[in-house]
Amino acid sequence: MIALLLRDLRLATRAGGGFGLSLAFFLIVTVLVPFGVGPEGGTLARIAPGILWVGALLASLLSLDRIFALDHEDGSLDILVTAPIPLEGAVLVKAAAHWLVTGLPLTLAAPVLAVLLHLPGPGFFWMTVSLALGTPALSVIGTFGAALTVGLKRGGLLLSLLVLPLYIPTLIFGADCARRGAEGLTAGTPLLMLAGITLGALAILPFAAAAAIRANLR
Amino acid sequence: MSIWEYANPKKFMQTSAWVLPWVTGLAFVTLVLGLTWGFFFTGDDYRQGSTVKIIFIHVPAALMAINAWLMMLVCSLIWLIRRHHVSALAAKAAAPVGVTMTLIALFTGAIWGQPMWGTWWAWDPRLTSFLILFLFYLGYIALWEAIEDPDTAADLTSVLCLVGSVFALLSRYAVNFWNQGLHQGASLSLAPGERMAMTFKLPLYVAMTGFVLLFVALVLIRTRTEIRARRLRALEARGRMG
Amino acid sequence: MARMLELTDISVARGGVPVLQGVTCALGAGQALILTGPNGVGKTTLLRAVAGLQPVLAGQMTRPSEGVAYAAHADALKPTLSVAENLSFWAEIFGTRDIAPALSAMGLEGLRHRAAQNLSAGQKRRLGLARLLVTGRKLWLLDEPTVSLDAAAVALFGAVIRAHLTDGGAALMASHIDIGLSEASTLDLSLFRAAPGGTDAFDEAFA
Amino acid sequence: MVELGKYAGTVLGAYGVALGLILGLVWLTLWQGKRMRRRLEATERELGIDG
Repeated sequence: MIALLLRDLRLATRAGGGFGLSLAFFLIVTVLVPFGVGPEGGTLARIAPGILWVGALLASLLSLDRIFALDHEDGSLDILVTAPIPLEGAVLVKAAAHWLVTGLPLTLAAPVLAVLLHLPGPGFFWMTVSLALGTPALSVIGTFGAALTVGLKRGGLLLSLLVLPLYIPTLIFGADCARRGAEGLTAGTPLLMLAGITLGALAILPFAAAAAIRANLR
Repeated sequence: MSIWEYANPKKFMQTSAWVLPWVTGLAFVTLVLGLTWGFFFTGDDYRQGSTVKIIFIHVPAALMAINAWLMMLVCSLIWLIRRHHVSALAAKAAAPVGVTMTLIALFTGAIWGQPMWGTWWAWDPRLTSFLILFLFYLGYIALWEAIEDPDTAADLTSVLCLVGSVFALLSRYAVNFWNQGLHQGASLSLAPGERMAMTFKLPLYVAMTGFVLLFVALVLIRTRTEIRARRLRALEARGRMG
Repeated sequence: MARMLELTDISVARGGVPVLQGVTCALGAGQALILTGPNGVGKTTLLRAVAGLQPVLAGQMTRPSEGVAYAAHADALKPTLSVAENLSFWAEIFGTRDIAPALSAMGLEGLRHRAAQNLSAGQKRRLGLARLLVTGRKLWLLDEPTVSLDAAAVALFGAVIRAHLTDGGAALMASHIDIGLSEASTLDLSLFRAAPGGTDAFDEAFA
Repeated sequence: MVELGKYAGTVLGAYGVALGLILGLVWLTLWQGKRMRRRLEATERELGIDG
């Protein structure tokens, strides 16, 4: 299983692996917002947590259809399914690889970009914490969506339509936690809910994704 | 559980053939009765004036939107466990009806709230959760359309329905939490039977029954169409191979 | 002679429509069987069913559990990874540690560090076969193994299969062209084409 | 006729939208049903199978 993780990380960091893709997208989205909303610090500060969260969410959505599509095209997926490793475990590893390639860099980049949006002081800590807890859920939910649409011709668009509604709870609690942190309020409850959703997703979705892959390969 | 076990579509077609006229007739009668009773013969609410009449459309549609998804959930489970093809087709048939009911609930809810909230759309937790339910319906229907092989489509949509239900519930709770944060939205208590005069409750129940019967009638018709489509596909495939 | 694979009265479907019916055959250790027949008769579908990627409509199938290695048209190779990286990944997945014997059997030691994208079709196919060796599994399922290969590569392929057979393995191959493996028995699947009237049980109830 | 007061527009609007959507759905369902039945019968006649 670790071999699968290492291989995926190696593939992502190799040329054309798309490692910096999501990060660059996140940067662009965050830079674009002030042009749309106006440079006035007050408004920016108020919407900064929301913008960063929506940006992170869209950035992780971007690289979802690559998770299984490449393996499906070159036949590796067929062999992985018939290999002695549990498919549910392989799916979890794929989600972890996606998180390491997109979720983690986003979490680390968010505070840096928050400066552009005048995020108030305490917000930096809570922003990072909420992203650190929320992005794994984005990855595993996204992996489930990718499993549903593996092998479909125009799967990319369908993938976002399927996955975005599933992202809503994580987005609400994540952004709320960051916003309360930024305003100095107690951000405990949304943080707990966010962590709960992530753990729940990590527990259930690999099984659903594995079932979807088996159905798709049939 | 042998994978090719099937609920007998022929039996379903026969039984639904004689049930259908009765259900559609009853649906028509109860709907007309409920709506006219509610529209013409109930007084105005002292606070909301005549807008309270919208309750006879909004509440039944909202309930039907949720029940339709629950019905699809049950059908998906039956498909995943017992491989009854008819239940998978029934789930596919129920989705468009459910999405229409959600749209009705959204429009009538927004219009109803307009005089009080002053805007055509307020992010009231209840209305927003119907908007989210609408997105889930869209994803479900889109997934059915995206896959050719009917059995794979049934498998995938069933899995999506299961996972979607969990997240729809989560969203319902999250939206309540999220809205408290923004502004104290006027929570319009739509739950029927709450301190409502009998004159309102009776027509409401009739209207609700009407909507349920309408739902059943439409799903029966649409399932029969799906079964015929499946039969057509089988015959065409046989024609190609012959 | 160990009974490696036994199919009795198997029928398989593609896209919900049965394509093959009543397929019966057996494969012992050291034997090779080539499934022939025109394209679309259901060779790949049957192979995928034996590999466990697809359910069987009817009939019994006995095969060694954890003993089947499947190789489809695509060689499951990552172009940006080197030969050694590709092989060691699959070795790790299938639990064998050492890739050296597979490399030497396929004559790929020299290309150890070359990225898979820079290999010729023949070399890629040899890497695909090396992957099969690395799985350490006895029953090989090969889909059109010799397509787009030149004569030398086909000869090498034959030698590898013979080595695998003498080593007590078995091979079930699907091919619409001659593989040049004289001792392999063949099975023409067009004899088992599902009768046109025979829609699967579900559609049967419809039709 | 019942007296709707100043919210007449709102109430009629809501009922109008709702009934419009319901009628649209009913019409779509019936139309798809008829079309499918026609295509099925045509294919059945073609293949000479009784329905």
